[in-house]
Amino acid sequence: MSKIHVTAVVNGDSAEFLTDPGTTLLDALRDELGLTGSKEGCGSGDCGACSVIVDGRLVCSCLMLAAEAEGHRIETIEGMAHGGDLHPLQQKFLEHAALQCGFCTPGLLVAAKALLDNNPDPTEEETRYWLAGNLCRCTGYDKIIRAVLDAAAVLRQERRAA
Amino acid sequence: MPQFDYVAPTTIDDAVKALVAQPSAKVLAGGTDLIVQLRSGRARPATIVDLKRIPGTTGVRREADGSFTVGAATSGAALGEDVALVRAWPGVVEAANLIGSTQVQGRASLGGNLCNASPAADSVPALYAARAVCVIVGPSGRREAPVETIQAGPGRTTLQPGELVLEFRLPARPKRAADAYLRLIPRTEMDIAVVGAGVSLALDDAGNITEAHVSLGAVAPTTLLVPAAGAALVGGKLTDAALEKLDAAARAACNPIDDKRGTIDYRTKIAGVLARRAAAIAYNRAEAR
Amino acid sequence: MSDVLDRPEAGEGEGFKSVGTRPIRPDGIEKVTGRAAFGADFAMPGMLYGRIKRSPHAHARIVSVDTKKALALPGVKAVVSGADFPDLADELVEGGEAASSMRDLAWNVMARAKALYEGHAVAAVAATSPAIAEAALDLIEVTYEPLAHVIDVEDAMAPDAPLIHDHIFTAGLDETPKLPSNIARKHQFVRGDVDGALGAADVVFEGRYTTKAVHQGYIEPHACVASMGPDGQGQIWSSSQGHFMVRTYCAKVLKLDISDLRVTPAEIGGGFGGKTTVYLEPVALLLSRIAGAPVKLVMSRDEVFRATGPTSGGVIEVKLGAKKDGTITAAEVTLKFQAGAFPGSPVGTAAMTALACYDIPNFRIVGWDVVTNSAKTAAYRAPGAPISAFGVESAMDELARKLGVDPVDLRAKNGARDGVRAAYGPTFQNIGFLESLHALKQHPNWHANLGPNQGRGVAVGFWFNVGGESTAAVHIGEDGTATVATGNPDIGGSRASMAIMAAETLGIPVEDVRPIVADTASIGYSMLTGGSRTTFATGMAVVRAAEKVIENLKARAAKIWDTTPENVEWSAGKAYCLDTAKGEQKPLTLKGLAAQSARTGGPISAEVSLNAQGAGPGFAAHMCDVEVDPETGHVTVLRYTATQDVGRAIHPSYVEGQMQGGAVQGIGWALNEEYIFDAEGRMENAGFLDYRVPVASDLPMIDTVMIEVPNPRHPYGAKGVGEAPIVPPLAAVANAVRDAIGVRIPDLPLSPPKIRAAIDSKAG
Amino acid sequence: MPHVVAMGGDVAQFTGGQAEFDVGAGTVAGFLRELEARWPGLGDYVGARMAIAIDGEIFQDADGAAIGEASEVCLIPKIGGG
Repeated sequence: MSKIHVTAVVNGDSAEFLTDPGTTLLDALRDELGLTGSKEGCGSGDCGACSVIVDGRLVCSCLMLAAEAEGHRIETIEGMAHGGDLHPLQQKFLEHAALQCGFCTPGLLVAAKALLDNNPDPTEEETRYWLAGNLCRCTGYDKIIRAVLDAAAVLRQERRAA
Repeated sequence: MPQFDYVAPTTIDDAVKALVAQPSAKVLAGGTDLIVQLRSGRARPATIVDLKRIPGTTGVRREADGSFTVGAATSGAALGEDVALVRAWPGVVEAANLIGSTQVQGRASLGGNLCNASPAADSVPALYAARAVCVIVGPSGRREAPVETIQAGPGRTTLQPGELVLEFRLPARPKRAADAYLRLIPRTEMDIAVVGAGVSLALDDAGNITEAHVSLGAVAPTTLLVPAAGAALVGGKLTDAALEKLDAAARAACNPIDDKRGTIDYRTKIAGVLARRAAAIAYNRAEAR
Repeated sequence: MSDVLDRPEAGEGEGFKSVGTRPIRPDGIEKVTGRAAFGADFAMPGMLYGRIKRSPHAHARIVSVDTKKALALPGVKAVVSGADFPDLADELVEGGEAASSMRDLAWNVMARAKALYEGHAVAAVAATSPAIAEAALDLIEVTYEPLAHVIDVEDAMAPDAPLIHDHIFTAGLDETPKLPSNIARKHQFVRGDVDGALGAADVVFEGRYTTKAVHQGYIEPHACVASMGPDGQGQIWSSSQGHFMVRTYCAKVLKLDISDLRVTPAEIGGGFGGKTTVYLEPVALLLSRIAGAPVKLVMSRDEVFRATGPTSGGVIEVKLGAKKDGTITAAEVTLKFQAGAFPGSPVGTAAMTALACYDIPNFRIVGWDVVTNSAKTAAYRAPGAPISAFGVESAMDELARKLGVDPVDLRAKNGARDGVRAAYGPTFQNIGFLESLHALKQHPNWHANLGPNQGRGVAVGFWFNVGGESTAAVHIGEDGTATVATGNPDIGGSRASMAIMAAETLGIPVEDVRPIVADTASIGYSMLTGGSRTTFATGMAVVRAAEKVIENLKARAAKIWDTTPENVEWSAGKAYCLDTAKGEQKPLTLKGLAAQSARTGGPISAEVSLNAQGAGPGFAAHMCDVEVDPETGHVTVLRYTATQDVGRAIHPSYVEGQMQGGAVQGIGWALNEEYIFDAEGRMENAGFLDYRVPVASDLPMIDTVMIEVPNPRHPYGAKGVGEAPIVPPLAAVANAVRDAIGVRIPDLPLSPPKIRAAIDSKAG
Repeated sequence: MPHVVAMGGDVAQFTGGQAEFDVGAGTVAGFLRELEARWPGLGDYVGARMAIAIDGEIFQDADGAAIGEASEVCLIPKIGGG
């Protein structure tokens, strides 16, 4: 079982690492690249805490082998804010108190970004179903849904302005 | 996770060679079942063969005759984005799009869902009802087989050593035809189907049902195609009487188990309920065309 | 929508500037950018990776543990089993959510002689890579002699049940029995003549209800890194509800001196009571001591389900007697709770809370604490109260139907109010139960019309809330900004409430206050974050420390003005000179005083340790509307309304968040969550796929109404708010389903097969 | 004299079933000493395992708390939480 050399684009920068065939993308991000913002809550794709975006698609990084990342574009929570400027989703999560413990928050933010990238004006129901793969045990989801819908409105305004 | 080799061949021949070379090898499409099994130790292959770099294994093609060819490793999300496929086979797409979360949708595929051979696989009943055909490649070349010939039992398929499912063919649709898939889960998302039902219908101009195929998931060791249930619908409109016959035929076909997800009695009753509801949706879709 | 009743807006009424406002939490940016470090995010140079071998049997004698082969595997640096841990006396120690027997705790951490549940730790390894540690587990040879097991609570109480411990003789009986049994303790709360009153009642309703074991379901699995040098000095980095608890328990389990252990809290990814004890830390510490290198232990989700938490499955028998006019004259409640492998189910608090919402003259509440071959139960949000409330509030619903009265009116008529002596002893003061109840009827949702197959349910709940020991330090920087250090992990936004209370007291903007959670060597002892105590008790310590700082600041100003501190007034962040002899003096700001601190006596800071008394109890009233699919039995929650007496909301957003989160955990408990065991006593659904916690699409918005009846024993009127909201939902949902389908299902969870079967049975 | 009511059934094991009695003490510490003297083991047990409600208000681990001449003292199991 020799190590596999992987080259990918992570948060816009080229990244290279060596991985065992059995290493998941999540473990490679956390242990090889030091990007610990993506969390492991279940390791079976049932909680969404490890959500990342690969070539524009939302996936669970615990359900993808690191070796599969070769040549792909990966976005994680660490790439969401631009320097000191928070993404509107991050800002609205703070304003709405949409996090309590904060453990599911990175995965929820990444999943919500994938939603708004695809659908700038989701309904509450669309938002709830899109985020059904992201478990939050603290908030009851209420403030999370409000924050996402509010951020969507802000992004629509920014687009109109631009 | 147990140790194994990972190969990502770019040709069918190399993929088949890799499978032949290592009898315990497993094919990786979306990985949403396989990687969970690898982590839990339920699957201990010496080699993982990643299909996705082989041309044709991902993507949807509309053929000249109106039929569709769907790469076995195409993600559910990609299926949902193919407008023509969604219009022709709304039930197949909605079934594929019920597999797991949005995240799982980004990876899970029809090929993986079929070959994982779970009796509760969501997309499989819809593929049965659609009379889909698999294109299989292996050491002895390429063959086609009706989708319902693949599952042999929970976790077992009829694929021969070295064989893999490359793509699916979905037939062209008559003018007034549609399909639908429904499943019952305790929550609204994220669960394995307690029961699933797929229905595909074709109507004549008067709205009489000329062709009907009904399939059920999670009520037997494999997905079921239920000809008697289809026959119950053919010949007239979707009357209450026809729906009652459908309900009875669906229940009669059930051979479920009691487990943590449902009881024999419950699964049997729900099979009838979902068959009726799916038939109604498919009929309304067809009529609207 | 979210309402606040009876609360003046910030700046009005009591004239607060910060209390009652909704600033962005101080640790927010770290948590939305992925920078916050949780338990598994910490690593050290030369760190080893640990794994734990767990019993596949629900009950088995451990004949032998052979670690030779595992030790021989290259890369394996240490292997431990029960024999490597000291034997402890049966000593009760405070530290967790309640006093625990250190012998039981140590045995739970690592099995010896017998494995008492599937998933019970029997050995552990540390190796240079996770893969090697994994491989080493398979090389540890454990020989078991399987024994008959028992998990159901009533089966375990049977005289012929398999005996789990031979040293348990039922406590709480008038005389201790001669024979050991699985019944660890009887709790009893009695007042008046219950049998006479039941006999004299116009209407009597009797019901029997059951709940299944459920898990706290925090998304972050337990994780820690431990390092112990040859000098016996140990350090632990872990996520828990109390790093002082981790220190106390590790010192006890490994017989170490408290002063030799330093525990640094990681951010905690949810706990809900489930992280009020230790599982991994003592094992990691022992592995580290043997291997001579730091050791990291992280649980898988499967391990979390099999080996941690849950709370009890229980049986609740309720008998209510009332007059025709709806006055409840008598109540009899019997509770039987699974404790798991060791005594200590929450049946005691379940018994004490069972009737706490009501003023009932005659009652008998009996609780039985029963050991079973399942993971030792851990605290879960208002431990025990949701279970007894499910029974009592379901029975109240049936009693209201029998009497033909409105369920809210029945509860109000018999409801607790100031001056009422609670069933568990003390007399209520400054409680807002009736206000919370009436708020339901004032809410728009009360007037929403119900369609076919829809139903409405109401239920109420109580939680004591506690105070206890806390420490806080306030340090003023040279620029006049403040650092607030406490010893309580921030599990749901407590940094924000600490900053608000410090800012309010000092009279400075909340943005000028930086709250931190200090390690066990850097701040005085603090009880863990639990029991809804942190904002109340630790908040009290923060306010007292800030007040000490103000006294200090007044003395500094007096020095500068050459007057006495009595002549200095502190107001809105400034010192004012009242000494007319000194003429007109410009007020001195905190910034100004801080800048001159060196000349006026050095750094300005204060630390306060206290044991907070006077916690105010919490009352919640919930209303749930559901629709049931009559063919499938699937339940949809249409509307959910939660009202609660929250004392004064320090940061209203996080108070609402507690109410909404508690309600949704309760909805999951009612509808889908349960531990499922096979015939061998092995858990069949140890993952989030089949242990079904609510997902976003299962729910509507959770409407909240905060009732503010301030607690006079807290400087800003705070009461605990975290636990009461999980108490009513089980019955609120069950009562709504009963209303929708016309038949009562007394057994949780209300899964679709159960509901369809109930509908069919009604149809006959 | 302060009147004591014991809840929960634990105290009865020490007092031989007696759940209500009067005491003389003026503080919790003195109260615990008096219990220990009258029923050996009970003072320590109450100190370690029980909370004390004085005139309705719960005190946990509060030896200094005052007990008035006419106070009602209620002994209840200690309360934790999640």
